[in-house]
Amino acid sequence: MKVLGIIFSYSTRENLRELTKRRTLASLPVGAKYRIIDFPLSNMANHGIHEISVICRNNYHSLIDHLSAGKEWDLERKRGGLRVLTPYDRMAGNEPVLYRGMIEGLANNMDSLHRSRADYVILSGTSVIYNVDFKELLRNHIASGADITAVYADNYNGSHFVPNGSPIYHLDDDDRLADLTINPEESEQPNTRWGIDLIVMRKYLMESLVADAIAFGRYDFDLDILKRLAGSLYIKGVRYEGHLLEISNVPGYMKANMKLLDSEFRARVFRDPVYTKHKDSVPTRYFEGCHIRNSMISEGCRINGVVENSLISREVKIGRGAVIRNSIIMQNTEIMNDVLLDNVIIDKDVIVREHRSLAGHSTYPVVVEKGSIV
Amino acid sequence: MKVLGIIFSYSTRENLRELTKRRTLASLPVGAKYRIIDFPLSNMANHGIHEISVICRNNYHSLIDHLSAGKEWDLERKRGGLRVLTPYDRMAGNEPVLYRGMIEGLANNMDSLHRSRADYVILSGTSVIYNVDFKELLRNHIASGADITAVYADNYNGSHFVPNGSPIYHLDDDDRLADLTINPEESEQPNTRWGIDLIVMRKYLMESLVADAIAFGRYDFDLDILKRLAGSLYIKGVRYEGHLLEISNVPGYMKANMKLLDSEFRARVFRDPVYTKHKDSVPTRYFEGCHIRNSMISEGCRINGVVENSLISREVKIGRGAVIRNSIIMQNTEIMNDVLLDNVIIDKDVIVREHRSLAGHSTYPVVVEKGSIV
Amino acid sequence: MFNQKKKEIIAMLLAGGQGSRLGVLTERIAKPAVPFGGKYRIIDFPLSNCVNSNIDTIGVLTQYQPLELNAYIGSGQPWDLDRIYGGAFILPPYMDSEGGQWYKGTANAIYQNMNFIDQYDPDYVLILSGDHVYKMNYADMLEYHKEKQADCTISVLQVPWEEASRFGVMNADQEMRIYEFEEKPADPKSNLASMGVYIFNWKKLKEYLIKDEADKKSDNDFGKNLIPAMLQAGERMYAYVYGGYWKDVGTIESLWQSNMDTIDPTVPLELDDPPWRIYSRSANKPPQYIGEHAELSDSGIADGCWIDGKIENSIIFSGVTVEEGATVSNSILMPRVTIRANSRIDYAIVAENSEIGEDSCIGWADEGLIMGQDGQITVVGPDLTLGNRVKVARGAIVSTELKDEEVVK
Amino acid sequence: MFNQKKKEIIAMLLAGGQGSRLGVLTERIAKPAVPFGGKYRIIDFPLSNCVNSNIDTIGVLTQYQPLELNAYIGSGQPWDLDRIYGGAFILPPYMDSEGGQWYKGTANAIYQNMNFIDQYDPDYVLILSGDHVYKMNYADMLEYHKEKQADCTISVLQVPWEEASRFGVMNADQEMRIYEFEEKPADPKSNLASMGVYIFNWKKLKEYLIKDEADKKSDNDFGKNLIPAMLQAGERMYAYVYGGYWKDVGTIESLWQSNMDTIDPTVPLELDDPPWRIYSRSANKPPQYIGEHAELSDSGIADGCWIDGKIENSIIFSGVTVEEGATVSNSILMPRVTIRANSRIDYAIVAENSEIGEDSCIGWADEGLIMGQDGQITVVGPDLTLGNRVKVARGAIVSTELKDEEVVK
Repeated sequence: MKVLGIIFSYSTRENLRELTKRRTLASLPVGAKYRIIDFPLSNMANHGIHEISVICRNNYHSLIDHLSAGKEWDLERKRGGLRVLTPYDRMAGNEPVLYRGMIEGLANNMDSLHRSRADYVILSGTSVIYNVDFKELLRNHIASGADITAVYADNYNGSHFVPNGSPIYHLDDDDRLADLTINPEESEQPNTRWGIDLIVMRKYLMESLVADAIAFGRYDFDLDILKRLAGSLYIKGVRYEGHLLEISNVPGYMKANMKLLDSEFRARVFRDPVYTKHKDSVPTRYFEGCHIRNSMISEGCRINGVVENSLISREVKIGRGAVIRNSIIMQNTEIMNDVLLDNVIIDKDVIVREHRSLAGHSTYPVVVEKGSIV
Repeated sequence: MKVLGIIFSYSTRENLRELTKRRTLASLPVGAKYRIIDFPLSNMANHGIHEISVICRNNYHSLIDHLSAGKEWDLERKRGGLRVLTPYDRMAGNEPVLYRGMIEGLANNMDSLHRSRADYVILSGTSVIYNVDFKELLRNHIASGADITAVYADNYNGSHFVPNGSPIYHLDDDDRLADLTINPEESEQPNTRWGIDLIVMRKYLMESLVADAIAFGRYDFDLDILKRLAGSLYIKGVRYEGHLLEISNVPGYMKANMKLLDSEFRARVFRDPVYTKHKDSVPTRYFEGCHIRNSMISEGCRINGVVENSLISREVKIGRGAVIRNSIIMQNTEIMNDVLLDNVIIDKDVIVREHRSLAGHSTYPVVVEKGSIV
Repeated sequence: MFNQKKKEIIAMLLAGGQGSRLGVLTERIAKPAVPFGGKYRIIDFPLSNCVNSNIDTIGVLTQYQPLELNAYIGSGQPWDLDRIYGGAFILPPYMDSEGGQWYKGTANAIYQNMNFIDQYDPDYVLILSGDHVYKMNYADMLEYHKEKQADCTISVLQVPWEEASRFGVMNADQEMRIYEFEEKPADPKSNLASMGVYIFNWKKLKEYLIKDEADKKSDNDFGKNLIPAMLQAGERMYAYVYGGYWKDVGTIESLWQSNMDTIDPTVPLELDDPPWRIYSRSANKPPQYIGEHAELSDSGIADGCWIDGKIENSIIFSGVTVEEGATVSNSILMPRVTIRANSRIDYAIVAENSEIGEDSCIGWADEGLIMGQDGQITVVGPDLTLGNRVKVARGAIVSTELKDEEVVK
Repeated sequence: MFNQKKKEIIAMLLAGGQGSRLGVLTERIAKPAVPFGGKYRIIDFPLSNCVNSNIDTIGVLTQYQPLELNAYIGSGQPWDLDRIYGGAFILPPYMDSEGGQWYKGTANAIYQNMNFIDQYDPDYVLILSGDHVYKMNYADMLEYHKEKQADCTISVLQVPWEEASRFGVMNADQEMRIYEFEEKPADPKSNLASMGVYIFNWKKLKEYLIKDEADKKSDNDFGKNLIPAMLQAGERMYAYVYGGYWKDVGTIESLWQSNMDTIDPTVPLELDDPPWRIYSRSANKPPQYIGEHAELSDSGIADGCWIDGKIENSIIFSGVTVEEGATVSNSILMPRVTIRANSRIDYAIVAENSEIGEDSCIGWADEGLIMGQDGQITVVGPDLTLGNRVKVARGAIVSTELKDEEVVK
């Protein structure tokens, strides 16, 4: 049974401030070494999905650079493999048109998707990181006889948090979708089933649903396909049981990264290998006087100072006397001597000069834009 | 001496009608098997330039698919290699902005170009196919002490034809550029030196020239850099001695392809290997009753009919009784029984049904759009 | 070693054979590297069968003249076998702390590479040979193997009864369980001939490999020793009947015939078969050019050729030149062969890089005999230059250069 | 073979050595595959030196336990050696129509692969060894070789006079032309020790390889036979003085020392050197996690580690676990080693996949002696499980599993 994975590199509901100003959500660094797209790509590749299309909308420059031909995910293949689908020119009169939802992204790339010989498609967003056994998901989909399987969570790593803008699934007693509403604001809502942007169906069904929707100017997958057709199609809700990371705003991004410091949680996330682009960094050097506690640190760093409850990406330098707490430092950044950082997110290629001090709060972390000098 | 090759995948002066409606010039099929970009890429790779950036403007979907990571050109490398540079979002108010000239294409990608450790850059367009010894070109550039070397032709495979829109170089007795004008119309002009979009200079000079030009809103490399600075910089004109193919309109495209049927000319074009994307086609099958004369034919075809003075791409089927003369048939097209074609360009994935007949003229070939059914 | 993960099945491809009956064609290359079908080599068939059957881990056992074969396989990329975990691996003989030994027989070659196999912890091992031309879905055979709960499944071909005595014959009951194996029996009891394609349960095979190795009298060969030993011990061994095209290209005649089969529409060896592509390493040549004087019929021609002569019922590999007035019929021209003007090539194989001068005749026959009718094929070895007006008789083998007007009978 | 094109220089890397003085560390792998420096293997140094010196074609001659080494090199991609024309090639011993032979000596190994070299028609051949740790620009050496119009250039190191008698010593005139070579001379005339890095004019080398092979008394070794023969014949042979870090990691002590050198800022073996990167095949592990109780100083730690103990002046390879209360000092923990709670490791090398139980002591010394002061290194072999409360004395070699409370002296 051949499956085509389709990953949307963008989200229409994210607000990540400076972090996605010059990059699409899928190429946002996460977990001290990875980019978000590494997780769905590796997850698919680990479960035998070797034909994957990544649909790009805008700002995909860094994503193309990161993915290249997909060698690191073992997706550089002659048969199937990775395809990065950039938009054709889309202009309405004089205005550039960005895809408004998943449907437009699919419609714009239908030529390429059509060429695939897959029987089924699995659609995935990028704002939720999960780890699914796709083989079992597909088996269940086929066994259930459903037209569409839509995966939901009702338990976000133990809490009842529901992200803003998520589709809320209202299921009948047979787990069949009866209605769908959009969550108006981020909040704790016990027993609410929210979709994690993970959909399974036959490829030809997707092709005809997209063609129909586009003919009527409809573009939102949740409202214009799932909700509208809940009555006429058998759309089955399937509960996701594993761990989740949800990234659609800056505090959520911080929380998701910090969650990885939990060793038990981390072990589950990395149970199967997560692939990313190689760098030929040296082992990280720890010097006399450094003090590290409860942190994730990548290779190529040179660390002299104090690091606590933080994630440090590759090739970061931390000077003597520097103290970094509850922070995320991205690749190739230099923190000079005696700097103090608390609840800060520092993007790539930043220099923080001696004795500078930055502090945010977990509900509003300070973000330092890529390439800045502080 | 490290060199960065920069290839512009688009041309601002082409008019190729349906042929470039959905693809950028660089991915236009040519020579029964290749796409235009194969020639500059192979030419560079064959002469030791292993770091190449391809600047895309729009409709680069098929180009990304064709190039992927550059494996076929031996440019999938950790150190250097191929980079395909797609535009960042560029909007002026509500309007999408396409690069107006080479300068804007360079400026939009300056981050990436800046990271290269090359000492020199070689800029190349795609509307002229040439075969240059880049090592020698660079040696001459350095030896001459010129700031910029600009390569011109004054003899287009033996004729004095000058393409419409070409920059005409006016050189002084020391081959130094004195002035530059734009050729107003395609015509025979003896002793006219026209630039073939092939420029050599130090990388830092390019970076500062581009930064200056952009600051003043200038975008045309020929007029805003070469012409404007002819007095203050030493811009040396170097004559190109080899064979040329110039592709900026449909009759020119036809002529360039037909030129490859000349065995002596073809031998020069393919003296060094020209790489392209592999297909696993079988050897071409010729059946009883076929009759082939003076044609270039790629693998994977099944040929029953008559083919004369034509170029037939991969996986083309030609039925019994079909007669194809002076035509270009692109990949995966099917010509059914008893079809008559003369002076026709048939794009990919076309079906021409039994007994149809199409005829153009060499000055106005008929073009059949990709995917049509005739 | 990197990313330990289990594979259900891996393939071991025996590619070490010298193929001495192919004479000059295998003097400098192993038999699986012999060019075939206009743009392939023989090993492309088992390799492509594997990837098309979703087997992505293949150990290629080489020993004889492996340089060209190893370079041809390279990273495995042309067959989509450049996998991070798995892919194509060349397995030459090697030394360990007790010294080294060459592969003594087919079973010993696998025995020496048990560590390689164990890395993937496979349930099943598929044993293949590198010198057969066929298209076969090993996944179907594996299904059958599992259904039968077999310890070993042997792929067999129903051959004409009169030919059965030339093969290793499997005698099986109604359930296709094998109860006897006879190598080239004078009086065959069955017409099920072994194709040399085996699926074993890896645990069982390992056990017998170790036993076989301990037996100093054994030739360490699957057919001669290991299969009979398993039969004798009463293991569950089943025959799997394969119904498609299969040819052992072990002789000049069978190599020629099998090549011709690729352009014969009545033979079920269609290479133009997108769901079951045969992959190969491409020669990267420009398209073929067909000149003013060419006449072509019933032939397959690869890229990079320059054809201005007459080609009839022939296979022309890449980079071949055939000049005006030359005629090539019923022949195979391997890569980069040149046929000068007005020469005639009939029922011949001309090996890589050789050049035939003007006005020559390869496959020349006495008057009164129609060329090639008695099935004899003329062979010109690789890298040879033959002069003008040379005559080489039908069935002759040319392995040295020939001067102008030389005659070989 | 595909795309014939000349190369000015290609490298031949002798990677067949057993490295018997490394004991348990090279029982199942060849010496060039021994892990080094926290994420490398020894062979990464000559391979990276080649690509950094713009040499993109390397024949790797393997013979002893090549499985892991071959898989490690694979397509050559981690070193940017997956080239269409050129790249990294594994060259094992093979059979031709006259039978096969193992590599008898270093010169014979090259002799048997002359066809491989001739494919690239090189002017120069660089001969390298797979068991030295150093960063060297071979392009500079080639420049020197051309300037001197040499037939052979030998890279030499100035060693302290008192150590010269342990090396092969080159006696050269003022122009650095070598007039004599002495293997481990009792009374050295020079302190220029051969590093085993040679550039030859290929034509000249080929000539001497053929002569050497014909000499039945020869050991077919570069140092013992070929170099002396060339000197005797008066060929132009020059010494090229290399001034950087170089270490033959042939013994446990030198392997330990050379590893420690990578984290000693006073030793010129900086690995964090972007213009001269040492490339390696990545283990693809998540970032290292440093727990609540860790104390780290003067150490290098690779990805995939889980560290909750104390690490001091040590090299920790990827995937290592060090539990709370454990102390690792002056030691090398190879990939995927586990050190359980409250154990102490001092002046030790623990090889891949081994596990040390709780409350154990590796590198234990008699009272009154400070651990490791006499330069003795304790070694725990690969894939071993040692129990709790085990004691292994300083300098001991552990090659079998140990039960709880066992003591090894």
